[in-house]
Amino acid sequence: MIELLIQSIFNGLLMGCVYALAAMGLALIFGVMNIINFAHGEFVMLSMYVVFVLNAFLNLDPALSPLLTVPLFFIFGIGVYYLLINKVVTGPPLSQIAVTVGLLILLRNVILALFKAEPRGIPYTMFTGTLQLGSYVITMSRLLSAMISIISLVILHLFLTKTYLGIALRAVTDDVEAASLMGINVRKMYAFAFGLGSSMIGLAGSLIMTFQQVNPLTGLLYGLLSWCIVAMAGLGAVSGVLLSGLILGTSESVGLTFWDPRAREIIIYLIFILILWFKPTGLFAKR
Amino acid sequence: MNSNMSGRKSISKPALVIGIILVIAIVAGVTYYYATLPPPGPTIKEIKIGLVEPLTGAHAVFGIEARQAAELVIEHINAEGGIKNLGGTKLRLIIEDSKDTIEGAKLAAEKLISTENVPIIVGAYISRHTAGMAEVTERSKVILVADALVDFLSESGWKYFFRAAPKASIHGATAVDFIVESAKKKGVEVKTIAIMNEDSVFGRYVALGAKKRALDKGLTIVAEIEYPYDITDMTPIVTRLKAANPDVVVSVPYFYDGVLFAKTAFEMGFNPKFIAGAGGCGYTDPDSIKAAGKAVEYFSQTYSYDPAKSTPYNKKFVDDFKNRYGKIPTEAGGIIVYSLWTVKEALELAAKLNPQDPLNPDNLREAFLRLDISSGPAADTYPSGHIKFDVKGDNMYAQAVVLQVIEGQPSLVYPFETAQREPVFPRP
Amino acid sequence: MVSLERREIISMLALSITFAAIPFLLNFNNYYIFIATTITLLAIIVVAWNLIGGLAGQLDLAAGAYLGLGAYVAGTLLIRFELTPWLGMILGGLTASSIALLIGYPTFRFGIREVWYALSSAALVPILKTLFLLWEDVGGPAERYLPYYSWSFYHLRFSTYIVYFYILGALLITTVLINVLIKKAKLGYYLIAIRDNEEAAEMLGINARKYKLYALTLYSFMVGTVGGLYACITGYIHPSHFDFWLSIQVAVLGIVGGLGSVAGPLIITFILGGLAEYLRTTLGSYVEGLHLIFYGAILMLIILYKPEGVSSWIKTIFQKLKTAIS
Amino acid sequence: MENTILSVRNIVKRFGGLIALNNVSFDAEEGEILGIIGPNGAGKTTLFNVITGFYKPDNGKIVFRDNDITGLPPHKVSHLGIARTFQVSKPFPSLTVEEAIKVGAFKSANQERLVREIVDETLSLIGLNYIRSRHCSECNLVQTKLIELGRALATRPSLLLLDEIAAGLNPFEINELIELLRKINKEKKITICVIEHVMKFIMNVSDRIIVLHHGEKISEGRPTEVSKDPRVVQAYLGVVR
Repeated sequence: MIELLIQSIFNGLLMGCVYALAAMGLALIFGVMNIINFAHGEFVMLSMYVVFVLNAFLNLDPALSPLLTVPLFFIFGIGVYYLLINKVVTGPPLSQIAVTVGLLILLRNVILALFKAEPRGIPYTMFTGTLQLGSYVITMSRLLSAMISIISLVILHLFLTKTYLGIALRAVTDDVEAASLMGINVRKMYAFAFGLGSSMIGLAGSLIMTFQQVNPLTGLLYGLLSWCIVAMAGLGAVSGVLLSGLILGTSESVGLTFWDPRAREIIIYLIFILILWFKPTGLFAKR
Repeated sequence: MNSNMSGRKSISKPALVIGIILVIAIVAGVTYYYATLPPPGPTIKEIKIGLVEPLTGAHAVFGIEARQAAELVIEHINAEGGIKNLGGTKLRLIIEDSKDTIEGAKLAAEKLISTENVPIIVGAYISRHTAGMAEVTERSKVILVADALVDFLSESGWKYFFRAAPKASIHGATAVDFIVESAKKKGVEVKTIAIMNEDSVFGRYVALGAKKRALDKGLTIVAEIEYPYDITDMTPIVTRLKAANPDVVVSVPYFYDGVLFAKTAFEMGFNPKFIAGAGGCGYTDPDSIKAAGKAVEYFSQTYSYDPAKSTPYNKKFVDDFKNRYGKIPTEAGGIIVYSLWTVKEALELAAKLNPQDPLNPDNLREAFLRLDISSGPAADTYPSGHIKFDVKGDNMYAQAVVLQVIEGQPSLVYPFETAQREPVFPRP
Repeated sequence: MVSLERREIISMLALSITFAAIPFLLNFNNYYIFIATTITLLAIIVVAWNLIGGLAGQLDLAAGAYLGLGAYVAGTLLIRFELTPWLGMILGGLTASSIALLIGYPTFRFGIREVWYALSSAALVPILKTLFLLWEDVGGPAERYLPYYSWSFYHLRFSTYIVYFYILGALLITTVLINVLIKKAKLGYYLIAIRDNEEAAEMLGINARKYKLYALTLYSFMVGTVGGLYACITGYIHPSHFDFWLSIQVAVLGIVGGLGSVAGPLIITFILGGLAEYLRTTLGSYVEGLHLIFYGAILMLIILYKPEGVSSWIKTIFQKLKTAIS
Repeated sequence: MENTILSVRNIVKRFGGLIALNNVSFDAEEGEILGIIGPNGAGKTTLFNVITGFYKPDNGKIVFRDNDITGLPPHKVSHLGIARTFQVSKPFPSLTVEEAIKVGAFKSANQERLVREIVDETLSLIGLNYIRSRHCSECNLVQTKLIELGRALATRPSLLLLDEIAAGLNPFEINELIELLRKINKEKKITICVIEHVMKFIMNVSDRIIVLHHGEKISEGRPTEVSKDPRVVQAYLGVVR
């Protein structure tokens, strides 16, 4: 019993790191830049399918696919920004939401049309094997993915706090007018943030594919997860996102093991609603 | 903006008018509808058999194979001289699309009955669609021969419902029988069992069947797990199974979930003495073997039909099917074959029993109930080779076959009498 | 205090007459009437959505959830306790509203971004679906069939869709009526003010949260009620009644029809709704979810290039007609 | 002077690190026109936002007619009788001018007839009767500002906060506006606080002026006095433009 609990906590913590990475894209776009991307989860799903295709046709190992997916999604993000978001970024919130909802429907169903509803997975990756700690098993794929996630989060943190570009990004959020007075091109910043956020999704997608399958509805799960993490983290620090990721990952994994494998979204949603009721500003908000 | 006075007066007036119009319209509409219902009038020159299958939508693959098989079988029947006891009356197949929805299946049945007035309908592969259809067929006293496997269909007390195929729970039971008997054969000790299934009604009934049989055989069930068929992460489940540590696992996969389970179990080093699949599709499907590779080696799976069965008619059917459609018939096609041949036998019997009005629903029903087929095409294609209906309309001798992946090839291992080769038990 | 103008009365009458006539035009083909019934049902929800989406400017994506709740409440009460759906519908509506309040109350706080309500509502549909799948006593993976009657007003079960069609027609007209009246009342103005600029509205003494909740409660109640009827039409209840596709469809039609307009969404629903149904039954079988791709594209195009929706076009068309007649 | 209508005590408001308002206190007297001036970023608008409940102050107390309104939500503040306009105007684009005013009027009357009276009265007061059925989205800057003023007046306030209402107006329009404000102040007995950059305007219209700089009140008094105050001069010259 207790063993089962510890095992599931292990799994949860590892998942949490990857979740945090997946959510960081959103935290950057929404939390920092204040742009709504309702299709975030669908981006994750898309990146997972890209990895699947790369593997199926170029049989590229998902562990290496970030080399392609990260730049690919950077460009994709910027494209989406200029095609859709730029036009509504100053408009009423409803249009901003609606446009990305449209994107969500489109992505989800194009994928459905192309790949059908069945889950797709990757036969083998270099991240195989397991780690035996007494009676506990940790799969390498998860361990490595978790490590990579943490590393990239640290890098992002340094970027946001230490580099001129990063500081400029934050300046834009603090005060759009002031930033533009300082001669920062706000639109370009938005676009850049969108690209950066998307590229992180690209990375997350590759990592997830090393140990999970993807189906057209996967987007729902990761969308919900990411928004929940952002809500929990509140506006501000990278560390908040990581912490929230770990909390969610653990509670989800424990719930799955002891309640029901289907309860995943329910658990996350309950946490989400509780936060909205009692701490709408988030648990780890800087501001 | 507007004057209150006119407003007050007018607001009640239109409401009244609207009301009156609606009432008139409803009355007129309904009466007209009932006045124009077409009157029934059977013809005996040829016998129309209705077939309702999901020809479009997510399950089209199965529906289309069923249609192909049906067309082929009807040709065979007519080629052999139709219904001999009716002077060689030919059968005609009338196909309707269930549009992969309950409403579609209902409307299809309604159409077949009201415009074609068919005496017998075969369909509709998906159990809930079939249930929707049964509402219609029972109401208008038409025989429904189901190619859907979920148990509850035969438990709703429908009078005109028959099903030759092994229902879901039979699949579960067969899987357990296979395990227990092989274990006895090889002198392996099997005490504890874990049962897992995808959470559709079908999966659940299969699991239920397995559970019942396991308890009868005195096994202890150490874990029961349900999950959605499109699950993307099996780790929690395998973790739980490892903790429960059963001797054997009976699993009811849909398709990719099976692949994922096999791979996750392989990766996490979970290997019980045996893992048996139950329920018509999964581990030994060629696609699964391709997708999961060595992970599914020595897994087994139950099916309602075995194309490899070496009986004269089955050979003929499989060959013709392969020649015409360029593939081996599977579950969907197989069920249709013996279901339609059973229909044929029933018509012959009905003609013998009441020559004056064989197509009268109650005469047909009587014929179905008195059928006892142990030879001929129906028997040749049926796993147990024996079809006799109980009062609920299920086959008393229903049985499924078990295939096992051995050296990457699916081969028939159970029932032992007809098996192609010895099962590998336990998994090495 | 608020009342109808002559042209509104006339259009109402026209609407009801058209509805009374439709079955005759479809010459009582059960399948077509079934389609017409489902589209009418959709139309009711779209018009109701106008309250929360069109007037209050909240992108609600929970229509599927409220419909499913209504269906389950009315259906279960009928199956278990033989309670007439006429009552069940009302209870279903109330249940839907209470759930709506649960997510509306925290997310309508002053200063909380709109996106949170949109999210909670969107996620509500799949969540409830899974929840009812897991909740064996009421839901579960198996369909639960309503008692079958070929003709019973008490059980609201009929072997033909015509009756359902007329009931829905009547409901649609009531919904339109309610909508038109609210638009002219204080509530209507307040909601529009909130949609246009919540801060300004607050400063004019409008308790934005309160009025948004009014709109939400009303809307979810209507959808829940229709849900009860929906259970009787399909003849069974199943978690698949929690249909995200419905939510999407409703929002898209509402936006494309024109936020705040009643005629726009209504007409668009019958055009696009029919088209989508056609796509689903024909091409839908070759390309899964094609109709949805089509909806997603339309939504983006409209928002980007015609945010006020097509209601303006419809207006001009009607003016042209008027001038042509007179 | 006579009785105080609004008293602001030691208000402190921080945004993350920087302090927008530092211990600001002042009184507004019944029936006066109080001017609030100060260079960019002095915290004038923040002050209004704190008073009307858009921001919660980190410290301090705001009393309006003996009720503590510190941190009350805007709609409550409005119901107590405070109305305001916004620096960056916040129109109702999808309503007509008449309807926009109506939204305000609903608060102060519940019968259709009374509402319509208030609307007509307000429209003629701000002189927009000729475009009453035009859409707000089609109105120019001046009209938009007047509509916002009208909306506010229609709520029948006893205190009116105007945030840079004269910005972008030409001298002629400014004079008209001054007349209008005087009229509102005298006839309707409405106390007015105005934030303004345009010196001519503020010096003309206000009875009293307070000066904010870097979130602190550095001077208070009659226009003539304030304009001579060295700290004020320093503050304005200090800002290199």
